[in-house]
Amino acid sequence: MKYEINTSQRSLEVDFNFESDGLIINVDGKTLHFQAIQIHSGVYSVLVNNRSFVVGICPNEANRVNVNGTPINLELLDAVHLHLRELGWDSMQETKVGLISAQIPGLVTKIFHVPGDEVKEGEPLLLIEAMKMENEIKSPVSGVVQKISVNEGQTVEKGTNIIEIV
Amino acid sequence: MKYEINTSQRSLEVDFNFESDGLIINVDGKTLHFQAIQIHSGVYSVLVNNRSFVVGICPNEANRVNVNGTPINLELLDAVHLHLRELGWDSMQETKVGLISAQIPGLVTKIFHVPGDEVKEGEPLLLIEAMKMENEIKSPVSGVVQKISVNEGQTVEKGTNIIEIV
Amino acid sequence: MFKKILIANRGEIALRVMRTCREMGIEVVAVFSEADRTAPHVLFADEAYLIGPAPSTESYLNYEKILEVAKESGAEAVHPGYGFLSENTDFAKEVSEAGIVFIGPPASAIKIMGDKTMARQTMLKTQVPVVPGTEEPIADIAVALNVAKEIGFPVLIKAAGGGGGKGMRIVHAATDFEDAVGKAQRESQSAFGDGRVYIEKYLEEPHHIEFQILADTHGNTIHLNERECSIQRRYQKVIEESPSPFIDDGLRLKMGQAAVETAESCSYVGAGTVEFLVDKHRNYYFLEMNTRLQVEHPVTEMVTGIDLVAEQIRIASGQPLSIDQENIKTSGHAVECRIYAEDATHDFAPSTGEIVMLQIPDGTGTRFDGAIRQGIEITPYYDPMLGKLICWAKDRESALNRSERALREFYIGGIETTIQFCRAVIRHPVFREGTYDTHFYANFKDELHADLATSTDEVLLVAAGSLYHHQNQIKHSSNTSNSTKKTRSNWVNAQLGRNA
Amino acid sequence: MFKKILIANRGEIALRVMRTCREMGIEVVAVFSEADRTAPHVLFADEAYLIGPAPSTESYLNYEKILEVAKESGAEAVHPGYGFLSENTDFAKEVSEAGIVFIGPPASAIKIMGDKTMARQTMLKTQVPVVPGTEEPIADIAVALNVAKEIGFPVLIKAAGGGGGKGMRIVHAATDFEDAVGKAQRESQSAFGDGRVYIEKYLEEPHHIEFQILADTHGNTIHLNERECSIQRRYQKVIEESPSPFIDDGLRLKMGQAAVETAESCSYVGAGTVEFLVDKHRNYYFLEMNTRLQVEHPVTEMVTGIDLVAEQIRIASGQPLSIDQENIKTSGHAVECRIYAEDATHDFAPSTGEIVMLQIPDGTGTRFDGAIRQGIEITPYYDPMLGKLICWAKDRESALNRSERALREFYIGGIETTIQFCRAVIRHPVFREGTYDTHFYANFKDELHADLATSTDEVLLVAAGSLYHHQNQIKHSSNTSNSTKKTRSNWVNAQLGRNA
Repeated sequence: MKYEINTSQRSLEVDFNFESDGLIINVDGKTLHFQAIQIHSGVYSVLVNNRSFVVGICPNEANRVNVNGTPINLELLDAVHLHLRELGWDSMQETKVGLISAQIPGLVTKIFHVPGDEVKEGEPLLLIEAMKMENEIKSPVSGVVQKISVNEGQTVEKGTNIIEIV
Repeated sequence: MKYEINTSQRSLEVDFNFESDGLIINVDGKTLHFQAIQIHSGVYSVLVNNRSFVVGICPNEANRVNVNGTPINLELLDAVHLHLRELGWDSMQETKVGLISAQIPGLVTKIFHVPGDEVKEGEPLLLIEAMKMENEIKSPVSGVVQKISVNEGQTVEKGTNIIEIV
Repeated sequence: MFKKILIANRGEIALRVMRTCREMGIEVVAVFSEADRTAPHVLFADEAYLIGPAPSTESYLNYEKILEVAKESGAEAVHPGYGFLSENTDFAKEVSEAGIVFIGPPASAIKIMGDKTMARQTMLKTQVPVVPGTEEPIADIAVALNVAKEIGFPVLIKAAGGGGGKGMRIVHAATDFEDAVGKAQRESQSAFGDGRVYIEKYLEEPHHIEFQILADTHGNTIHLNERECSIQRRYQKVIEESPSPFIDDGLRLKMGQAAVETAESCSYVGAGTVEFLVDKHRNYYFLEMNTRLQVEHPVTEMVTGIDLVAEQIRIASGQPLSIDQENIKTSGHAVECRIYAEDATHDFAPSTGEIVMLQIPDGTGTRFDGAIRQGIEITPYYDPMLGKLICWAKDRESALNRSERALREFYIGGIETTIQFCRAVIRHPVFREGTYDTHFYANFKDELHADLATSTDEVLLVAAGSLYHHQNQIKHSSNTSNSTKKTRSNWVNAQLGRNA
Repeated sequence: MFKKILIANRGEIALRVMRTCREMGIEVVAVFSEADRTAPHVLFADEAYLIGPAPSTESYLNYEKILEVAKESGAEAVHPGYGFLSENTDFAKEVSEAGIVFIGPPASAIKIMGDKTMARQTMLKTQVPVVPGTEEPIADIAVALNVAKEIGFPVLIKAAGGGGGKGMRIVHAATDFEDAVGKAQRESQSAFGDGRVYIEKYLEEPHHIEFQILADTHGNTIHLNERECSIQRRYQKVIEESPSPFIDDGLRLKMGQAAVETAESCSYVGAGTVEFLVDKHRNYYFLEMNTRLQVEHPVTEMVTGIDLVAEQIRIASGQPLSIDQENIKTSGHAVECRIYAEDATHDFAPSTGEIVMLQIPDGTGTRFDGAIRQGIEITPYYDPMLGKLICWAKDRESALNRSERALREFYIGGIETTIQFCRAVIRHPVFREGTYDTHFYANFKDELHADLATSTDEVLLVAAGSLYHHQNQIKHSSNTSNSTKKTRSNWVNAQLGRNA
């Protein structure tokens, strides 16, 4: 199957095919023999043309893979997706960039805005204290604060929706 | 519940009772507060009157417990069992001491006897090679070789019955 | 010698202290919060007592409760580690008044040096130079702003009641001043229960260099040379080394004497650290004295062969120092990398979760002081430091090569860590040359993060292949016992492909 | 310097060698059997090649295949580790003939010293004393029995083609002689593919003491002092230390010179070990020379600060030694405990299975050279050694205290190990005093095993309570994520109670 691998820096076109002894990767006219054995939940020992790697699949982030300890952010697009993109439909636009959730669990120590406030991209929205450090949550977009779902002094779990910007 | 703890060296009578915050152990007029939390399959962090222990339950041997790394062989007998023993019935005699199984997986390199041979307790029965060492399997009882279930050159799994002495 | 010591701390430092206690034949008592029932320090200890709920204010900072446990357990001494109660004079005093030995300096020395304002005032009476700045905590923001303008921006705002980068802010312009003071005060209040902050001059290409000192109750004070701690981010040390590539023997001698003089100025007893800023002209200024064991103390242990915790305990039990200044011999070079549960690719955001796989580096000259194990949950309640990797070798280049090897070998699966960030720092040419200062991170931030974000085509293909393989859940081998078998499904594949 | 090295081995020694290679900027190539696809050395390496099925005769001893991989991978040198092909002259020769550097001595030196009979003949030409015994392998059992009677029982039967206790037997009486020779020959054949054995005199209260030597291609040969290796069981070393508590400076000097003379007698190049037996009168006899890296080499590394694998690689690449005899400075004391997957309470029977929990000791002066991880399966195919714990401290007492601490901290769940056996040895008063010889285990076997079998009432109650708790599967906390919840069942309890 044809796939496109995208990172923030570049793009690669590859062809993945499972054969009896593992995965065959064709890229740029070269053939790689890829064999992965799971050694722990989500952790693989990978041999690619006899080169050895330990690869971890990040449990919470679909696009993040850890190779020999180094996190790699990548997008793996299959033929269906590539075709949809040709038709002008890009699934990446679907995600609500203005809906901000807590990336870390912790204590909300300060909220800088009230609904209706205008904010600029990069402007601090609130502070969450975790692991003894104050962490500034910045707005990923410019817009108007629509909804604030937490209060100062409240403890939030990872993934909790905290603020919405439209 | 009343229990008797037996080791090769001594015997203790105890009373085990689960209460809301853990297990209460009464022994010799003393009360111990026992709390165990499983940290891995079969491995517990135990606090007994604030003394801390890491305890492993041996997966294959019911009477073997590992406390802070030290293996302890013990017998834990409940009221039913104690009562049966008073009546002269001892379950320990049930086990076939003359049925010898492979304690280790390995290669049978030499068998010293044929069925019908008389053997004495402690006499070598066969050799199993594992982890590059030859291991002599000795007879736990005196008796006559009834049955030999393996051949020289055969690989055996752990637990395989290899020889029976009656 | 003591028979039983309570360690009023958690994490790697609790284990560190317990190890030495056990080697000295001393029983160890742990205290733990509800979040830490199965934490490594509880499993490691001979005894362990619950002291309260997860938040440290209700457990590890609850000194009445800890004192109660010390009495109940029959501990003859208390080791506070670093952080938490280690620089709390009330705790030190109450422990002593209960007839239990506080393993640390006298409360009076903690008080003087723990309060940076008092420390400055004390140091101004000695020959040791200090950094220009306010001598009093900020009371009036307008007055403080004027002082800052006089000293000249950039200035540093620092917590009066604690260290370790918490409650610290650098301010480049007058317009940011008030906001920064507020943040520093809040962080300081939260970290140390003391919101006071003060101002200090920011020096040219400064090095953060500290000297380890030891002082006994018999009037002997010695130093064990320096640690170079200039690699910092968020005012938190990242990598430390000894000896410093910046210091020569002449300067080492002078600064060592200044460190001893500093300790003597407050009648110090125990292990302590005198921190200096050294500018590019090799002028040095007293910065602060940490009246406790320092996080980075192992680099000194590795080059001197001296167990600092053992010295602390011997001193606390009234024994004289077992070594004098002339007998301190250093050998080789040691480098410490702090490993945090933080995502370096997302502004060092704390990372929590289960450690699903753990491979700690080992081998010649490789030491890891940590408190983690495979299967453990990293919670948001405490400091994000998972541990410290310390590598020793015969010279600096070998020690850096060893550190790179060990970091490459280090695998913590399931959470984000700063392992790769440390690797990026160590392979940076400026760090390699040893010509860095405290601006290293600010100056080379982009390069470091570009290094982290760069991968070869091969690595990218491995990543993509693994993701594809994982999504298809193909199981090519029955070799492993703990992997779950799932059938390959094109539907699942297509679905996942879409989301990917 | 080499760019890529193939390590023709597995387990801890493969990792040990790879660590140094990586520190030297050299890429590492692993080879593995079908049983080792996910073994630590495969995960650690830059490249890994399958070489055959699990049995070592078809994989790690298959040197044609390994040589093929060396060529295919473009490795410029091969490091054989210890065991397997490390003392195989054919392999050494074929590697060299393929234009690849064999990291070890010339085939001629391996041949002389690898064959104990030839080694004796060589040594008889030097000033170095040898142990009385046969100079030829046993050909005729009747002739051999006469020789044994002449020397006087007890005698040792030893493999001509290998070391490490395999194929070795002690015979106390003429009646046991033939049987013992048979066993030794079989074991020797199986371990080394060479069934030849010979006879040697057994000495009074002998110490097994060995000297580490290094020789370069420029004619320099030095020694790095001794290792005391007298703690053995089944003729396999258990605990080694350096310096030896039995050797004084005068004897050290003489034996060191004898070790250098031995190495020079066979034109030795590389790292090697000259083993001596030293009787209670401090007479020393050449025993054998191991023409490879020794299992216990880390104790020498810890006291000298020299990385022996790095020296091996430098020598192999043609560089002269970086140190001379006068510059060898030792510091402190190092002790190595070998950790085997064996049940000390059942005659050291091999133990296989999954490592369900693993806690490796760490901290100051604590090194573990191993190749294990949590979740890994220990198979019956290879040597039962899981790794080696090496503790260094400023003196012997501190090093033993540190070893005890580290062994107490070591936790390997799921299989039986010799950790507790090592603890029992270290706390034995005769070992503590340092007055032991090679009969230590035989002499104190009962005491050691009684120590292992002894537990306090408290520990027994903890064991019983845990068993009761486990059988009832009560889950008192939701604190842990990976424990399975089961309901309490009196029926199950009663059932289990019966069997318990």
